Amino acid sequence: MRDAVARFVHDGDTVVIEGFTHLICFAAGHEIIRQGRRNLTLARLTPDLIYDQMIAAGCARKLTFSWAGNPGVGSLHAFRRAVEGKGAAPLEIEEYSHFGMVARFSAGAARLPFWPLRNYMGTDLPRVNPRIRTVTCPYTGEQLATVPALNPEVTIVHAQRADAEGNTQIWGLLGVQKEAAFASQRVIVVVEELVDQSVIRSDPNRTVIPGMIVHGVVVEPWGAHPSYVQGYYDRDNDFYLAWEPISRDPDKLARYLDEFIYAVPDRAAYVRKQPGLAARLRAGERFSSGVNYGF
Amino acid sequence: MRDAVARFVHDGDTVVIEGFTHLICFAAGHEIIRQGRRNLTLARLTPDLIYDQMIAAGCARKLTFSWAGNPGVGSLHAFRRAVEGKGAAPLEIEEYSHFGMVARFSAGAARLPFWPLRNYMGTDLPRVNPRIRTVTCPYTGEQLATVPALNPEVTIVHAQRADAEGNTQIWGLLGVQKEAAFASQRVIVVVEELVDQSVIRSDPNRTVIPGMIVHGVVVEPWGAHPSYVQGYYDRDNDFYLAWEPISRDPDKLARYLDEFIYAVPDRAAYVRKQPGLAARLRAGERFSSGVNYGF
Amino acid sequence: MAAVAARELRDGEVVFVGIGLPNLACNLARRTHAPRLVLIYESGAIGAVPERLPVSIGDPALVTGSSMVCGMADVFQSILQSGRIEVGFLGGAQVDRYGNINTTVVGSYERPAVRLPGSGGAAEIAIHARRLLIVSKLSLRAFPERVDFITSPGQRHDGVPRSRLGMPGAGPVKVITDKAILEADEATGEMVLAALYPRVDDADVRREVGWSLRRRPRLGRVEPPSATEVRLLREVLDPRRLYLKG
Amino acid sequence: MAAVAARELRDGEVVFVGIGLPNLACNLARRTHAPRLVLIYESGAIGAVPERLPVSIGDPALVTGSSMVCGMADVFQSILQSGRIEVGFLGGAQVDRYGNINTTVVGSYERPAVRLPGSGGAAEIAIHARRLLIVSKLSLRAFPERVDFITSPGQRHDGVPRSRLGMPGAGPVKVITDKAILEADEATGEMVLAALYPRVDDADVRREVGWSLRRRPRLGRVEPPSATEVRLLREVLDPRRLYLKG
Repeated sequence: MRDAVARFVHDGDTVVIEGFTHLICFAAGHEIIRQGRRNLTLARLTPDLIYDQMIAAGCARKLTFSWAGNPGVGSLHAFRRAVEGKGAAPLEIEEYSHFGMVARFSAGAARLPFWPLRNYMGTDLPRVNPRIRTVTCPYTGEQLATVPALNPEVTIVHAQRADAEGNTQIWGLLGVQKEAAFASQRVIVVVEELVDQSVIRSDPNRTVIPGMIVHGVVVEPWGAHPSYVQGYYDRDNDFYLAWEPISRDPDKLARYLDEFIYAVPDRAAYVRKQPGLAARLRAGERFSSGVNYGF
Repeated sequence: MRDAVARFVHDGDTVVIEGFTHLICFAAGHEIIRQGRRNLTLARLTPDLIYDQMIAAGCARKLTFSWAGNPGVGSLHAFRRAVEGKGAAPLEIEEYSHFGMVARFSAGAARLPFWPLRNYMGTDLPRVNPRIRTVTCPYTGEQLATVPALNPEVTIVHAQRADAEGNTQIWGLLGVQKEAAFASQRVIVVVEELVDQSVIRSDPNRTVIPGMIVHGVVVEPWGAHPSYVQGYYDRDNDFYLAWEPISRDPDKLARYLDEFIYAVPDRAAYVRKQPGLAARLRAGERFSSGVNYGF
Repeated sequence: MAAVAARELRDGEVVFVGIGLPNLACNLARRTHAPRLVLIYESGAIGAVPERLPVSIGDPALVTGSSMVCGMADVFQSILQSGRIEVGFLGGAQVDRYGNINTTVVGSYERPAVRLPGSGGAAEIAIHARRLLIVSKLSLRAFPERVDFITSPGQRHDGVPRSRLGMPGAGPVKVITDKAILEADEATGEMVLAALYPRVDDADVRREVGWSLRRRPRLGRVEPPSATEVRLLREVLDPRRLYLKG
Repeated sequence: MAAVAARELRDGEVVFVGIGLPNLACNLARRTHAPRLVLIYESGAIGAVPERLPVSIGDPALVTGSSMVCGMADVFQSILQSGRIEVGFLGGAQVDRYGNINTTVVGSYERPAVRLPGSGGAAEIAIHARRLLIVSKLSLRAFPERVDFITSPGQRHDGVPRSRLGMPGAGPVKVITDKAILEADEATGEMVLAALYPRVDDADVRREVGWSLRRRPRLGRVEPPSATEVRLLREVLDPRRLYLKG
């Protein structure tokens, strides 16, 4: 992870660490914080705790997003302090709805400059975000909303498994992992398990990201904690609850960053610091059966 | 199949039987021929033998397509006779490229009136098809090509398996089965096997079409022959070769329709007429292994 | 509110489920009068049958045993935008006279007094769901005459009806609160008082609404939760009281 | 032609593979100098390792053991349109002076003398592949000065260079025939004679080309297939001679 971040994530980049609740790569976010990246434009649908931590650590100049909360719990307080003018540094924001963000990644993946969608009429979002525009349909004459393509410099995708060439398989919630990866100039895949290519090739319909668009593969077990990986470990809902008082208090938040990010060299050390994780969160077994690819 | 076609396919409809080489539902095409449907607009990327047969049988008024040949073999002669003015009846055509047809189904599935794509500059296609138009990007000012949405009255999708509610799983080549189904007003799913919903629910990422958009589920083993079904039976390449001389000669073609379509009541009888099929084409075994959906 | 909201769902309908109370309401309906309800979560789980109460809209329990999982591009384009969602559920920090919802900011957008999470999928759900149910506790702060920011559009925007703005869905048809049910008036688009909970009167509701609330000529009575509804909610669906307070 | 075409491929490249000779050429390259070639078929198979010679572009042997299978919307949007295909291969009933290809009609579009299959994916491959190789047997009928219909665009259209028309790819850089290799001239966009097969001279080629063919100042010599190439093609890749004639 250290080498991948050093090589592919640069100051000033637009960085995407995607994953909708599922497969959020905290390991990558922590390493970016440790390496002290600055002036990043962070983009994802739900900033979640990971971007709250990166904002608190001073990595971000700008945030592009569609829902900034701690799901089912409350606020992202580092984000709120920055936006409400109470933080250490200003934070520029560019705001869409989920559909808008999904469409921006879809346009980016297809290398089209925009994506049309039927949306935003009657809302105040286009008033505060001039990048939400309209286009006239050449068949019906009706006006449709548009959003511009999002083509980040680097996207980091967490996944269950990949082979050495980066052919990556995901099951469970897919979010916009595929679109974000295809939209990006550089792609880092972080996996729970590196597998032989025969595993991938035995079930090619399970592959979501092809190796040809992947620049680096990092093996990092528990790399998504406190987010989760279907079939590997459950979401650490207790930690999401615990984040509320931590993030509410800038001092507590600074101590959290010190203890769990700056003071640990890597993910393995982070996991060792929390010895109960496996016992508490390791996934149960609900195996699917195989299908026949013969002919 | 008889009931599904009687109920959901009407004279004058736009009908889509999709499947790219894989999963082409000949059983449905034959039943439509048997029930004597007329004035259909047939749409698919590759008309293949199935639409050649339906054109020969007089079902079609119009064909919308992007590649009309017998892959690796030669021509679709009933189609050619109609277009070259040598057939029994005229056939209107509306022609795109594969990307254009895929984009038409994508627009239809999203219920947008058009889809933008970077294509067709320097080709003669827009000259002969005025429905290929352009739109100006509201961000860059550049012109992009557009195609109009395709929203057929009925789409028929062949698949490996579904449950009684129509939740449908496909592996191997996916073509535009998903987009065509979502674009359609009515959807008939034809499967090799009806399975209990527990089979579908044990591997939900394998589901391509949700039951909520399906109007009828038909169980029809060998329903795609001479096309193929990954994991069930191989493509009958000998029949595709044999089609060349049959389709070249209108009398031979009429005799084929008589013998294999009009004279058989259903797909089971069609299969019984060709006793060697299973021995010749039954798929070998190349099972994938399962993945863990536990948490 | 969960039990009242559940009764608005008809068997076999396709529902876009939000987290919290809407999720409780949908799972209650599925276990009482609407066993064939199709639950769709914006995270991509279709036909979910969660074995535990999901804490978030992306909970792994929504995936295991569901009938389909798809990417979010499919959810928003091919399922929501295509008009296949029959019922949407939204809450909101503010709900106004025309059912416009604010989940973005209290105060001005540029210098907010309180920065809220934003739209998520709410804007498009309010635009596309064939009908929308709003669930929100009644208070003067939550029901102003005009919201500070329109995140999700209601029946009218600056006096223009939603159909004239090109919105496909019918918009908010009901607002389910903890004291009353409001309904959209067909002629004016205003949210009007339609039914009262037991032991609540007209004035109790008016006191917590920031506009001059009109009422249906005849008010309905909201039935209290049945013993079955209470048991399912407290013992089966939310035994740890994550969403049920009191 | 298959062996000559194979030599144009570099190890590790991403190739959009058509059926027939291009497929033979790609699989030959994979077994000789380019083991890391990534074969992508428009049907959605990525990293295919076919165990038998595929008869069609949708053959099941392309799926079994491949590294990914995706839908055709992904193939055309996220892989081809996004500029990730390094080499495309096309054949054609007619190829003209500027490398424009016709696979649509002989004669007029409205009343064709011969109706051909049409574009399939050819138009977009010619527009987006970073470079395009054309494979076609030489004959006066197949190489007219101007094609009857432009299915897939070459270097110029009505005198306008392709870059000015907004096409991202470099277009046809070589035409591989059974007697010679033509190349696109950088300045004029014309296909010019670049190399000859053994025992073929300048005049043999000119006789079968419908325009006044220019030539490079110095012509290359096409090496005949090596013993290994011949053995692989005849014994391993196409033992039933589906695509190799003579």
